[in-house]
Amino acid sequence: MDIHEYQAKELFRKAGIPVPPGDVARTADEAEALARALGGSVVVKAQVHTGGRGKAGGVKLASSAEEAREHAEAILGMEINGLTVHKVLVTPAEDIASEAYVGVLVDRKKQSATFMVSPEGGVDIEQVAEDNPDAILKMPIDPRYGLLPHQAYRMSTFLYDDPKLVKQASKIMGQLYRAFNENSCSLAEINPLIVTPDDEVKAIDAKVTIDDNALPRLPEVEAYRDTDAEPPSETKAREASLSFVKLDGNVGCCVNGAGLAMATMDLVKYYGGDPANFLDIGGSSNPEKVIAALEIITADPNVKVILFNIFGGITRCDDVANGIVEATKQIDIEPPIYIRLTGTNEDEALQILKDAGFSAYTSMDEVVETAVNFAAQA
Amino acid sequence: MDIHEYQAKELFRKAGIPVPPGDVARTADEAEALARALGGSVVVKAQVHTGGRGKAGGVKLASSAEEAREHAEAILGMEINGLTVHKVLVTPAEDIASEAYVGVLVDRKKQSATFMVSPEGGVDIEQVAEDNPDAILKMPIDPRYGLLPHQAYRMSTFLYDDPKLVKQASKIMGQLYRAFNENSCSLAEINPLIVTPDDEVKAIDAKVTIDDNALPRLPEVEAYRDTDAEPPSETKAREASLSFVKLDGNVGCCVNGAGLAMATMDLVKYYGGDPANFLDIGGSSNPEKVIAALEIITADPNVKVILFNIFGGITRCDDVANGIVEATKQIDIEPPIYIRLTGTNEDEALQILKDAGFSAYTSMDEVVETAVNFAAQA
Amino acid sequence: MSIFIDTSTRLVVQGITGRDGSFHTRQMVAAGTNVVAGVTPGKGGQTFETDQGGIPIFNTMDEAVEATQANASVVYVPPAFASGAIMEAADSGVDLVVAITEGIPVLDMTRAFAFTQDRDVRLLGPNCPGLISPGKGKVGIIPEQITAEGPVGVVSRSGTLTYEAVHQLTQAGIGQTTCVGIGGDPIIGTNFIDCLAAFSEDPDTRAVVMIGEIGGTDEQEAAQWVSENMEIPVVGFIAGQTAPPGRTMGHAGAIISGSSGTAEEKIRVFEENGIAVARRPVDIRDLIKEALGL
Amino acid sequence: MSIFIDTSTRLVVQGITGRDGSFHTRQMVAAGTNVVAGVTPGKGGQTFETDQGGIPIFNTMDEAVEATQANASVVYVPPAFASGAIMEAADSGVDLVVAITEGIPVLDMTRAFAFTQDRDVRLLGPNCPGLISPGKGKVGIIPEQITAEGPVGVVSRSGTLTYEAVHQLTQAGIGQTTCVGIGGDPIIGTNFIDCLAAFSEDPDTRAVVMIGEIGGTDEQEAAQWVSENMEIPVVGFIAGQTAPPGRTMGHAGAIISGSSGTAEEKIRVFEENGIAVARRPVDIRDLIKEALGL
Repeated sequence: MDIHEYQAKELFRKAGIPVPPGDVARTADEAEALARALGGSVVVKAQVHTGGRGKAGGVKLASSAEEAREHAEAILGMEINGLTVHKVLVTPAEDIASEAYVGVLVDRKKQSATFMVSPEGGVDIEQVAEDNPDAILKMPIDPRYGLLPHQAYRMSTFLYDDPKLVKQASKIMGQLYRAFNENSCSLAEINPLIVTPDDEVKAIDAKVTIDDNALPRLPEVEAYRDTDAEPPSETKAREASLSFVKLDGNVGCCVNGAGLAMATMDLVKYYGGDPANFLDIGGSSNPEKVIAALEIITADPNVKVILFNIFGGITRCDDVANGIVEATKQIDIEPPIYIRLTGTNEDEALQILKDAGFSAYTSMDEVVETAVNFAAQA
Repeated sequence: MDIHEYQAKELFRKAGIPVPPGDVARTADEAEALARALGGSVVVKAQVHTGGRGKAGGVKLASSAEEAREHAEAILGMEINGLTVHKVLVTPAEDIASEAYVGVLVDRKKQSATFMVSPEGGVDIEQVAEDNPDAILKMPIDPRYGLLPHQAYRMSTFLYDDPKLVKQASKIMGQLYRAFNENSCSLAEINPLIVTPDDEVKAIDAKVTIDDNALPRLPEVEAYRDTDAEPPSETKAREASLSFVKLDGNVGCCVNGAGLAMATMDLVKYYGGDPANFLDIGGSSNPEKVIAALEIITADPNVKVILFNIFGGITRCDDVANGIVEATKQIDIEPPIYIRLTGTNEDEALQILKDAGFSAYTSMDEVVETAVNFAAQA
Repeated sequence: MSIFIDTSTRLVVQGITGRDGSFHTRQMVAAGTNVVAGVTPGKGGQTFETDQGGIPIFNTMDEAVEATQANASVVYVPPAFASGAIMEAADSGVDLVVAITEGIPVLDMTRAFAFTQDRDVRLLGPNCPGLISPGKGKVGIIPEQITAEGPVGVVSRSGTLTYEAVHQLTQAGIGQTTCVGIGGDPIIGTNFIDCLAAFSEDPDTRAVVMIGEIGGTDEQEAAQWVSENMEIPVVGFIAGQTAPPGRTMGHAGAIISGSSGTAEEKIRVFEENGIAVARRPVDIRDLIKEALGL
Repeated sequence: MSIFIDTSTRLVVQGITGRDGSFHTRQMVAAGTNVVAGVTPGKGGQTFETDQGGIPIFNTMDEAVEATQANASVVYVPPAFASGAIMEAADSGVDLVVAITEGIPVLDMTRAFAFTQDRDVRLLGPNCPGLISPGKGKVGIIPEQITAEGPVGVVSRSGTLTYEAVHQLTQAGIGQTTCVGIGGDPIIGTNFIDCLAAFSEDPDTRAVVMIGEIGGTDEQEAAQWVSENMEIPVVGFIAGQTAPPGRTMGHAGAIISGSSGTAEEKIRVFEENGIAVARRPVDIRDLIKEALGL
């Protein structure tokens, strides 16, 4: 789960990391009041779960509370990468002597949390990795020992020469690692970590992604969830325990298993079609999940055809068939449904579908090709 | 550093361990007020750094506030194992269905923290270890992983059969391990861990020893130090960074190095004498430390003779000699001082002592035998 | 022959009385697996009934292993307790731990995996379908009826996609030595190379199917390993050619970050290293036929 | 010959610019030790001057080892940073870390010791005087002038008591292969048995002095190991016969808990296992003379 910059900063503050003050506003009035309370120049920053806010005009410097109000007015309601801005963060503008990057993420290759630090901060770290890989130091952290003092020191000296800055940065890395662990993050980054003209090291922007699997044990972090910040279809999918990603095509896909779901989308493309979504109904599906899946798919006006591809293992084909029949009773489904079912309780499923007037395929290629052809003609 | 039961319970409460309420009283009035506030029967418990409080009459059950007052009057000022009681803990009397023992300590053999648990609680665990070793389960904790759930479960099922109790005990063990670690304990024990008739698991007595080496980073725990609870000579020794233990003999010993200090005491005994103390002036001694050492030794009226045994390595013999000379100027030292010095700057030291009218030995046996003989005649 | 499990495998089911654990225990027994014990804390002393007889239940792995000389375990316990169950198993003396559980917090797994490595215990998974050696037994949830004994090793990050591929092989009369699902999480115990190395040493495995997906670089490293070490042919497939970057596709590990981990890149590296890549699942079957000279 | 260090030892001093580090670096250099580098964070690039020339200072152990191919380190840094320094050393590729620092929190040491074990690095100490191989060099703080080359190995939990024993041996014309102080803390890296085993394999060591003290059971285990494994004679001494139970005698590890760890018990176990026990420090010399047939 992505959380907003202002929420990430709250977690960082709790861990002791020096983060400038500031608060979030939902209206231009609130933004003006916050700017007035802070005094001096402020930055108004769109709070949306996407990068490139600056380029999109979602981050603005204001030298007065009135100007902050104007910027907030412009930014609130703005769309950035398809996401509407509902909140802005108002925070003091800082004088910056230098900018660095400090992040921790789970590194699959090292099978551990890994720090990445670079003296080239304030820019996209992926870009630095491509243009100047030597400007990045990676430091895998042994989960049995955590961040060790000499590791923090080595990273800090990679960023700074001045022992005063090294000391501050080492401390911040320890605090960042603590925040990363205690909040079960998959990513926690400070970009930029700035040095002020007075030689203070501070976190100016914060990005945190929480491991979804850990949310059940982190109710305080779960409370950060902002359903305004995600498309309603994804909220609904999450609540139904479906794994769903919206795409731009017109072939709605409903599959069991993530790998098979991706392979089905790929096959749609192979036959010249365009998938409207990724949707994995998961292993132990029940009819209710199928109904929720159909509701989500049919809510997308682009969808011209619905394609089921079910390989019954744990998933019972008859459950899926019952779900389809039930859904067609409960909701009005316009696009035609093409169904492929094979595996556990396949025969029962085919009978259920037949009784309800559906036919079904047993070959994946056949059903995908047929569905794609229909969509092309529709 | 030993801390009092009521302080240990405070640490346990912070870690979430269920500990009955209660507070500490310094006067009978306070004890009565506490008992009244708690209501019902209470236990009045002497707060001293020694075991065997119960046997010594330092723990009393009171069924009314007035009775609590009487007990507090009797206990406050009492001497238990040579230590005067300055405080009592007043805590509710609990109904007890069963008593167990749960402790964590640093196990030298396993080179790690180790749990010891026993269903035979409320008694001296050393005694259980001797009489019925099978009633104790030891569980070493890998410092890289901490207490693992299956370890807590195994210990809890060693104590209890009922899954409800097992669950509570497992949780308490996790909390105890956290308290042990966060407070850098060398010992943290709950004895007894009781089960109430309502199947609640609670810590009724608490004993905690803090690793002295960790105190500099634990100011809140350091603040628990109760200098009233230790002999003034030990307070003075600690403040002068001397390692000192009071004994019952009449030969005052001043040695550099713990091993040599013990060997010197042993040699005193070998020659028929009785050491008055263990005293290690440490490695990098300076004259001030020697003065403090002499003040502590001479404060003991039993001391008939003072014996120096210095093997100069890091310790410079001339520093020690200067200290002795300086001390004799500053304080009135009655017992004669026998000095053995060898090693670093030995010649300078001998000259300093000679100039001040002292003679010195270079053999350890010779000086000890001479000092012991003097003490025997004195 | 087979890899990781065979007829000497003596399996403990951790979480045997749970919904998934009880269902799949019966399936595993039916597939010929020697399930010697179950573990459910608090239910020690009870018996789990199956068509082939009762299986004793213990409170702890230690007790189960001591009583039954088990040498492998499979974990069906809920995610909050699963990493603890993995460590308990690794501490009990078994050589293989297969973790089926989905949804284990990733940082918990970094510790649990280190713990298994400290003890030289093989961990498969988590969030994986387990493995099956047709005719010898299975550990996990792969449906037995879609498999058959034969000369092909299958290793995959996916569940149902593997079933699809295996099913097509079986229908075409091509059986398997072992089918292994390594799981789709960012931190997994056994990876592609571990399986490929095991297949290389199995005299009965004459060709291998490797099914990958977007995210990470495991497939690329495996491909390089194949070209440097493997003598038998490998056929590949990569799912997620149409996946958008930056979005997690069901599996926590299936995410394209920046330019790395795309299907295009993986397919290219496969081909550079001599691995024939199937464009569609159905092509896997045909490429394997070719590789086996059928 | 000698144990743990010899003329091929290339030493880094961690905390070389501190009060203890700088003093003892000069002493070690004077004793013939090849001190190749120092480490003090923030002072990298400076030089530490000695009578034998300058020693380069680095910010980190990694840099020091890379620049000088050092294979050993000695830790003089303050207690709050010492366990970190030990782990830094173990991570840098040296084979031996000698920790002189006194006062390191015990739980810090449990982690640091595990860390050195994970990397197969020998840790000596902490809170120990280090070791000296007369004529070859020393690592730590044992005064060189009280030692002499010869056939006796010395291992001890104590500092000055060891000096006393070694001094008396030297005065009697009996030199040493290596004198090792293992330290008096509850958690130490190298124990008696490690040293006894090394002495057993050293062809030049013809007898060993083992000096123990109250607390714990290390001496008892070592005595049993001696009777089962050692061919050369071992002479023992135990300090603390007059120590009261339950009180720490200077060393954190020197405490009699209950009935275990008393001097009486240790002396009894020594004698049961064929180790002649000196009653007074001066008797050590005589027993060794006897053991060597002098």
